[in-house]
Amino acid sequence: MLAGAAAAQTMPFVVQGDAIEAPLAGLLGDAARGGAVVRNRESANCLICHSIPDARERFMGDVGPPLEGVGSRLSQGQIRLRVVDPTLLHPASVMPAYHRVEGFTRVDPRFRGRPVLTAQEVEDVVAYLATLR
Amino acid sequence: MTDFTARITMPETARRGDVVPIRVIIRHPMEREITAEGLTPLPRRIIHSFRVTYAGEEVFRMALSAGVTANPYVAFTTIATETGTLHFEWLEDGGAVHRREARLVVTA
Amino acid sequence: MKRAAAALLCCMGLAQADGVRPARDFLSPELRAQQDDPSRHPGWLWVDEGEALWRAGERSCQSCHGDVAAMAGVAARYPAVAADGALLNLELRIERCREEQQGAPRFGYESQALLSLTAAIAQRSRGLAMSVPVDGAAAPFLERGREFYATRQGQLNLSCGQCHDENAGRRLRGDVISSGIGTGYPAYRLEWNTLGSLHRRLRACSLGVRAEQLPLGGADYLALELYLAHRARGMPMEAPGIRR
Amino acid sequence: MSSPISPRFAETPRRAVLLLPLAALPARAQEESFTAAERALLAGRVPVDGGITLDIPTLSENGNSVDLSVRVDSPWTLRDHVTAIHVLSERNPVPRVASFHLSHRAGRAEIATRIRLATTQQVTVLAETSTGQVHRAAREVIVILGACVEGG
Repeated sequence: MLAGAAAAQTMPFVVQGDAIEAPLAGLLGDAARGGAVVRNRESANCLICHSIPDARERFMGDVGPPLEGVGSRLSQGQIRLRVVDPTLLHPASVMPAYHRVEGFTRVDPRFRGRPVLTAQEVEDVVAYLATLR
Repeated sequence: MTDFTARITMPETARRGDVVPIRVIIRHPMEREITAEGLTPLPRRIIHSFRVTYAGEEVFRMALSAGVTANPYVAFTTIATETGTLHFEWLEDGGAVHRREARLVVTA
Repeated sequence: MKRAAAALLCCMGLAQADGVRPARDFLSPELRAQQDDPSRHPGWLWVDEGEALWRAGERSCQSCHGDVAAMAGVAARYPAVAADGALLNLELRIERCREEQQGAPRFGYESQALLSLTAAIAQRSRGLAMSVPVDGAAAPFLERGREFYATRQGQLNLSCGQCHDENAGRRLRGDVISSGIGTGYPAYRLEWNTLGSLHRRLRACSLGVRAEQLPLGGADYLALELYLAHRARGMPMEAPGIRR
Repeated sequence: MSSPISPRFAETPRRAVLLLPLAALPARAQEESFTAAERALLAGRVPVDGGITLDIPTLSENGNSVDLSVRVDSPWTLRDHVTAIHVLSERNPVPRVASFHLSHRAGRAEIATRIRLATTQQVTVLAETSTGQVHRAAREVIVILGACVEGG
């Protein structure tokens, strides 16, 4: 990855197979905080495309697969890779990369050089998704 | 082109005793009051009343709040009693009055 | 036999190679009914205003073109390349007419006057099939538009096609993804509470994927508009549309 | 909204900020003002359920514009006809959305308009007759996107 000021907010990671085994920057995720990030319409906005098993949430999207059971289907490392940058797995993936700042086109200046989620938020989301068994 | 504009849809003629449907759309932003902290406060500016007379007699009146959709639409009815003019009158916050009229020819 | 032929025609009309469907197919029954009923459609306030502008002044639009009814079919062929090689959509064609034929200043993109005149002219093509010329001078613009459409953009790194081709009909939260064609513009959008242009809508798309919002009437959105019109070939014009 | 991916940024400041006042209003306060508004309109009368056809979509795509039509059964005589129809909202900043006053010359009680709904809520209609009766009807409307949110 390119270094520099723009990349300063993303943390380095190592891909092994289809997973990033080590938590970003060695951070510990918090499932409760992660649940809030997943529901937040201003940042990750996961529910615009995915559904979670929560009857209080109305009008969840169906562009991506339902997240119910994702914690059984995938390991934490596999989830981490898919949140950080799903195009590493499927170049044509419709899902955005949530922890990447390089290689984009025409980014709105307000978002330039910033990942959608910080390393801590990624770890929180991973911890939350792992609980969806 | 901030001028008030109105679109009135109703038949030109009707038989005496018919119940005539009237539909009206006007162009107006129905601006709500803004009071939130850190923002330039703005007063409410809406059409708050709409009144219709037919041959001099009131047949319909509506009180509107900021809960009515921008570019308000309203449908109502009136009995065709005699050939005459319907006067439509809208009152806006700040005192402006807008008026339109339409003629209804009533046959026996 | 007759029924089979009709069914085949119907399929040919609706199911294009890339699965594009008319914009109205993605509206609720309530909004579709509203779009079809001028007595309930606020967009007609702008159509009325545009028809008045058409007739207004000494060197009016009408003094050259005749009644606005003569504009039937015109909007279905725009954007189009002008004699000097510039790609013009309906809005910019009107602006050019203002300057060159009427000797008047431009109305300005997204001004109420320009929206009104555009709506009045576009409305005369309602129900007619989109058919923009894309050969000759238009070809390079079409390519530019096609490339823009296919390019992943913004912090969310999405191309137009990833939503409007691959996922049309699916839901983003409670909203259905349409085929992304501009046949209803200028449209009365509930979210805006007013009539707006296709380019205003495209700026909202750019915002949605956190990409740069490009200028109204600029070269990128113009080329994209041509590509969208070509994608929508055969689809009925719906302007003025009602949109969420 | 068709592009709700990042709704916080908006084209015009005025529209953007409209999100704030509504979001800031506590639900309790709105319910109380709704109750007070309904009580004032009833003026001690006990409403009768029925007699009203309230047509409003159960699911609204955008709270900026929700179609509403009301028809009230009435013998429609000089002595007994509908004189007023009131539309009340439970969770809008202003509970009294609109009131329609009909004279005998309206011919029947049939009105339609479009209203703003800040969020999912119940819409209540009261109809007053010239004999002093009040009819009441209410319907729940699920709002996918509330009024006052602008996403560009």
